[in-house]
Amino acid sequence: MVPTEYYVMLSALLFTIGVTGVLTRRNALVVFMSVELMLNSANLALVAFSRRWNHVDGQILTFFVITVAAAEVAVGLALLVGIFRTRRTTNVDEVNTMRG
Amino acid sequence: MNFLLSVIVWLPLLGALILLFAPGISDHAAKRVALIWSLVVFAASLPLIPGFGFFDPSRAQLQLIERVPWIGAFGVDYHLAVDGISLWLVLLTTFLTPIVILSTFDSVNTRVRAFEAFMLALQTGMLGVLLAQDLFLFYIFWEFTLVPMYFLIGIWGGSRRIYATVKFFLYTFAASVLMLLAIIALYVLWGANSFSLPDMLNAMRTGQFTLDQNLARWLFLAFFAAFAVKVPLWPFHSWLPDAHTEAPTAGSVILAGVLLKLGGYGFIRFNLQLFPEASRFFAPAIGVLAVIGIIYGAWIAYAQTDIKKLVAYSSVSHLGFVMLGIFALNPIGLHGAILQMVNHGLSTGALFLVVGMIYERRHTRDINAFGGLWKVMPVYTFLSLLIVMSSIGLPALNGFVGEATIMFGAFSSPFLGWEFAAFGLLGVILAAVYLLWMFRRVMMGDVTEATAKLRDITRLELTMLVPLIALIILIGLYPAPFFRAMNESVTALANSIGPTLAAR
Amino acid sequence: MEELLFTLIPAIIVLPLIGALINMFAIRDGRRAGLIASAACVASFVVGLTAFILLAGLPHEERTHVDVTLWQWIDAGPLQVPFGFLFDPLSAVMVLLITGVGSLIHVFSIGYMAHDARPVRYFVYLNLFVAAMLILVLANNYLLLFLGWEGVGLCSYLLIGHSFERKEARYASMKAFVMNRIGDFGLMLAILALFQRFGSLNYGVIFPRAGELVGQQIDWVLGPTAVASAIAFCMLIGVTGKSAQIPLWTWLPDAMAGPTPASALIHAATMVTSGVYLIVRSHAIFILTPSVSNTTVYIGVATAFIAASIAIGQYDIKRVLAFSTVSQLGFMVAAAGMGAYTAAIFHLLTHGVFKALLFLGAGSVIHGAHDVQDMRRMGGLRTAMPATFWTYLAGTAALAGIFPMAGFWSKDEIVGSAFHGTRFGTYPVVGTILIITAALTAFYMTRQVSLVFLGRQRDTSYHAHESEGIMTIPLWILAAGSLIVGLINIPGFYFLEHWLEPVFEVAHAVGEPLPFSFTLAIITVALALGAAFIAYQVYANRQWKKTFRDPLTRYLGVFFEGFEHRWYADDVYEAMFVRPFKATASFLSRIFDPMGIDGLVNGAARLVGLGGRGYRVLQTGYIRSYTLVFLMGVVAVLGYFGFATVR
Amino acid sequence: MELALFIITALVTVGAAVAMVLSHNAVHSALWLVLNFFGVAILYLLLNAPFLAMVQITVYAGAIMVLFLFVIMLLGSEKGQEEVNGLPWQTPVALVLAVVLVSIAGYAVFVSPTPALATQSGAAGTSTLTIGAPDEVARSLFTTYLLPFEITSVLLLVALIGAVVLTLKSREGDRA
Repeated sequence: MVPTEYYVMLSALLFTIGVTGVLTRRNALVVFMSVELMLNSANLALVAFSRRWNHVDGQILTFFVITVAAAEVAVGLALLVGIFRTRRTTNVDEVNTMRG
Repeated sequence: MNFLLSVIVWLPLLGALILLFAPGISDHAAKRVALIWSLVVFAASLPLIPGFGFFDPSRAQLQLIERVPWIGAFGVDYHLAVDGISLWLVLLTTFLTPIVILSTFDSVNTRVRAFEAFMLALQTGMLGVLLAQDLFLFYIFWEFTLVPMYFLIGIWGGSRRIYATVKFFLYTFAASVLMLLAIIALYVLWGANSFSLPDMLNAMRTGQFTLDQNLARWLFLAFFAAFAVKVPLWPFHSWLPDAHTEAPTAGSVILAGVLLKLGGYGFIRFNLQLFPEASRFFAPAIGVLAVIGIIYGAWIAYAQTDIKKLVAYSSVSHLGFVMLGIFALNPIGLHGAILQMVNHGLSTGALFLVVGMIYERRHTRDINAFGGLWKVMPVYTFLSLLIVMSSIGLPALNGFVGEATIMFGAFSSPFLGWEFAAFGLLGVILAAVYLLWMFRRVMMGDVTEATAKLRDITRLELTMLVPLIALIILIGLYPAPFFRAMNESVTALANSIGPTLAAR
Repeated sequence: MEELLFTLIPAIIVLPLIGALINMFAIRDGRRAGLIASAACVASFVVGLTAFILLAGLPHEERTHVDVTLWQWIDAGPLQVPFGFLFDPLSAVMVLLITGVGSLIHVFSIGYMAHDARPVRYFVYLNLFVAAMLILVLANNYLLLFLGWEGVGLCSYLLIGHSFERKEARYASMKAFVMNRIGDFGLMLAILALFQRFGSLNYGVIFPRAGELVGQQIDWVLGPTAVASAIAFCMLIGVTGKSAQIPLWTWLPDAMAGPTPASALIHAATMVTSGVYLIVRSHAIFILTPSVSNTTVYIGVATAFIAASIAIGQYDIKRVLAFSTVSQLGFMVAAAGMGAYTAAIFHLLTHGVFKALLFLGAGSVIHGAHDVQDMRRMGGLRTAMPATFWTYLAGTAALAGIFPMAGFWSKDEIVGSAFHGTRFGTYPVVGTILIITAALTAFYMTRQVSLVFLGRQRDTSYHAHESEGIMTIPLWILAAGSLIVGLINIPGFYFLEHWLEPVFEVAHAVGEPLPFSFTLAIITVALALGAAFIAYQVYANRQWKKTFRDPLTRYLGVFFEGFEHRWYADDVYEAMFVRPFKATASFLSRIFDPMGIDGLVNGAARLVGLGGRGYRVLQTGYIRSYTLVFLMGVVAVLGYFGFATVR
Repeated sequence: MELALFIITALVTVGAAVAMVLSHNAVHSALWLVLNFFGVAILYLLLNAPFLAMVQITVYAGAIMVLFLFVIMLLGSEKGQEEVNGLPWQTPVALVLAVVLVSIAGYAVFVSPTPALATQSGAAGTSTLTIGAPDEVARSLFTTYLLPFEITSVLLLVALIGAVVLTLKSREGDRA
């Protein structure tokens, strides 16, 4: 019986990797994947606690998170395609017209 | 419960809406509709004059009360009433607006419908401020009056109108936000879930609602900020010259005629009634500011080359007198202050009309561009001489009656004293200096080729000035009925503030 | 009979008003306007005369009770001011002077103003002036007096500025009004103080209770001073403003820019005497303060002497008369200050008549000499204008105080009271200065007559002609008047003294009439004749060119220069008051207001702007920098909760 | 034994994640992510959540990653196009923050005496085996969580339409 702390620690680790991915990489797709990774780490923590409290709700929530993530990826990628069409690049830094 | 006051307040706004949205009104027709509408409002307000039975001058309390719960949750009522203090100002508003609209007949010809609509909306705002007895309702009307004025100056103004109108709006708005804070504070402290001023005053009088001294003073200062900017009291006056020089003639007349009086009225209605102790405490300080305003305004007016700026600074000086009258805190001072507010509305309103007329003819406000008008436009000059004399405060005209009463009040007030009256009187001398200087530069002198072919006053312009001048002379020679109408309310108010006349 | 009097009094004032209104709205033609105006004034004189007779009919003590209130003027709580009139002996006498001399001047003006650009407007102002002066004299309370007081100020402004094409007329009118206003400042302060002390402004209330003021003190920056002195002093400021005494006198000589008949009415007979009337009317207060009364005397004497000295150095015919008026007013103010109230009023009446005569005479000369005013270009006009010459001579004799004429009696009485002494004691020094001034008066008047009428006509570019009948008749009437008026207070009968007694009984200020001293009379007449003879020798039979230097410059040198430039009073005032005022005004309006106060407001606005620009830096446009900020937020929150809960 | 399996999978998962972030080629990072998802699926199994493990593999690894690969190929951005770097100072700051974040998490999980987790090690109840089973998940899904379930279906529909509309519009732009 692996203690839940390990899972939570693992999830935090994965989450942090995801965050660094979002912050450092300039390729929009990789950023997107890092976001997916962060979501996944959250799911992991949820399931860990679901087992810990012996309650199915955690898993139900994870289930919903997955569906939402799917929807998000669909729209996100469509946007990326849209941007690529007009900007000819997927590099996040080149898209900075919204300057203050 | 009759609905006279509500009719008077909301009729103009109805007219404004009609003007805006009714299809197929030409510019020409819009002016006529607006004029007739404002005359109807004036007719509706006539019953207020004592002797018509509606307003009983012998009672000091609020009359013609209309009170309907509005926002139940906060206890905000739609509460209108009139008494001696606000009576003449209401009548001044309804009396001046038709004249102002008349003045737009040949001076405003772009987007006329919007202009007249804003003017009528402004009238509703002003009447609302004067009649509202509920602090919340008062605040709404108070802020509402800013909006039409903002557009009137902003759209139809002169070259630097944007700067002037934004400054006007923000300056007044920032100050009145402080007042809102004070209103909310009062509401919370009182805890009776009501914003009604009369009930609050009764509670204070009967001891249910007591404010500790320091807090009362801070609240007084909050109200003071809002009204001092509006009056304008000396250090807060810098928006007025810009607003006046950039405003169209009609805008200037209504701004000087009524809008500035809301500040003075506010002082009497709120500062003096709600915080008597604080009023007594701050009276000398405000008196000093008022006197500085009188002399400072007059002194600067002398150095102006733009006529409208000169008249604007003269307003600062004249309203310094009103403040002196208010903070004499005795019946005579208050009588003088209220009457002087009406007088200033008439004289300075007429002065702006006169200035507007020569602006329409020469499209310049520079004093050096004129000269010898007395020969070219004799009737016009005679009327403007009368108006200038009334502004100077020549006896037998309205200016003197107001200023003399204020001086008597200030002299014998325990809070001010003879020094204030003495320095105030200096202002009277300076008034003569700068106004006569302007009169000489514009009216006397030899006719330049530019002023040679100016046509004399037209019938339309005459119909604008004659009612004002008639009142200027009437109040000058026979002000007693005006005083008697406000006698009871003012005396009751003065007694509530504390020791009135200095011990003889 | 009482009710008849009550209706007559308002009529006196209403008649000129009606004349003014008719002219203002209905009349276009100058001559017709003149006739209406004169008719109105004469009617007012007739009504005044009948009222005077009716008043004389009343028993002695009832003469001060004729008080009629038309309506309640100001009714502001404790401040109750009626619009009411008081017709007592003092105001009756003043009414007669105003309407009498006024009517003659109106008639004279018809001729004089015949070819003026705007005669109708002139007659409207003249009628308004008479009405305002009557209000001033007939008012039964100080505030209504103040109304008349400023009303005459306004009319003098309008009349001086009548021909505003001329630059000096425009400036003189404003100068006159502003200086009067400075005087009114003082009077208004006194009125305010009176109200605070007595709760009312009616003469009937104040004078009987004037005694209460004794001992009341106010302390202010200059230490405790008696209330009565403060009030009296403020009134004195008003008097110096209106009656052109030092220091507020420089407006009167410039006021000569107005039409001559107007100057005759305003700046000789009526308006300028209102200051003296005020002191005599408020004698109940002046009696309580010997200190302020003495100051009044010294101001009067100083003004008399200085003005007389300046008159010697003037070349403009009207300016000489203007300074002579200032000097004679000095006599009256000194007399009133000494407490010799009847002497002051007596001189006021006689001066009103002969000074009006002199002014109208000067008007006739100017009219005849085609608007030439410089005496150096005149000379030898007695042949061309005999009527004007003889009437002018009568006026000069009266002014110089030669025996039979009115001036002798009134001036002698003033000098007599100075030596004989009044309630405040004797004033020997003042008396001698007055005698010297009288001699100076004789000197400059004879100088004027000889320069204008005697010798040969120096500037022959114009052909002088006598004025027509409508102008000379008033001159003859006034010349007769300047002889008869002297009799109204002739020693032995003292009609005026007895007539005014009821007015002074209220404050028990009735002094016994002054015994006539022959020695004093002989000295004054001798000195006057001597001075006249010297002037005649110096000026009469010399043949000068047009632009001659006044012979006196050799004897007096720099003094004469000083006299000619009015002791440099104007330049001093200009430097001390006018220029600093203008400088401060431009400083305030160009620097202080825009930078100072407006600066604060705009500064605040600019500050907000700067703040805004500061924040813009954070909006870099890079999405990643925003996510970085998110992360920082997350870390901060977690950190806080993580550690805070632990402690 | 179970612990060993956990450690291995954890290491694989973390490694895959790091590789995903570091690899220059987008396709490689996608594949690493797929490996990561598998790792997580195994962990779900360890946590008695078999249904979720299957869903993870089918939805995440299957559907989403395929979509990713498809888009990468479509946009042709597998080659490293990293030359434009607007914020050079961002990476070190991000790393520092990441370390801070991990340390906080570690502190919170292990060090701080939060009562909830402390008692966990004791009561490792045996009955936990069944909660992850599909019937258990389905029962609660269609009873207590019926409404959210329906809403997510609507959400998916919206996302579907959105994706189509977005890409459709951009194609027209292309034709001009």
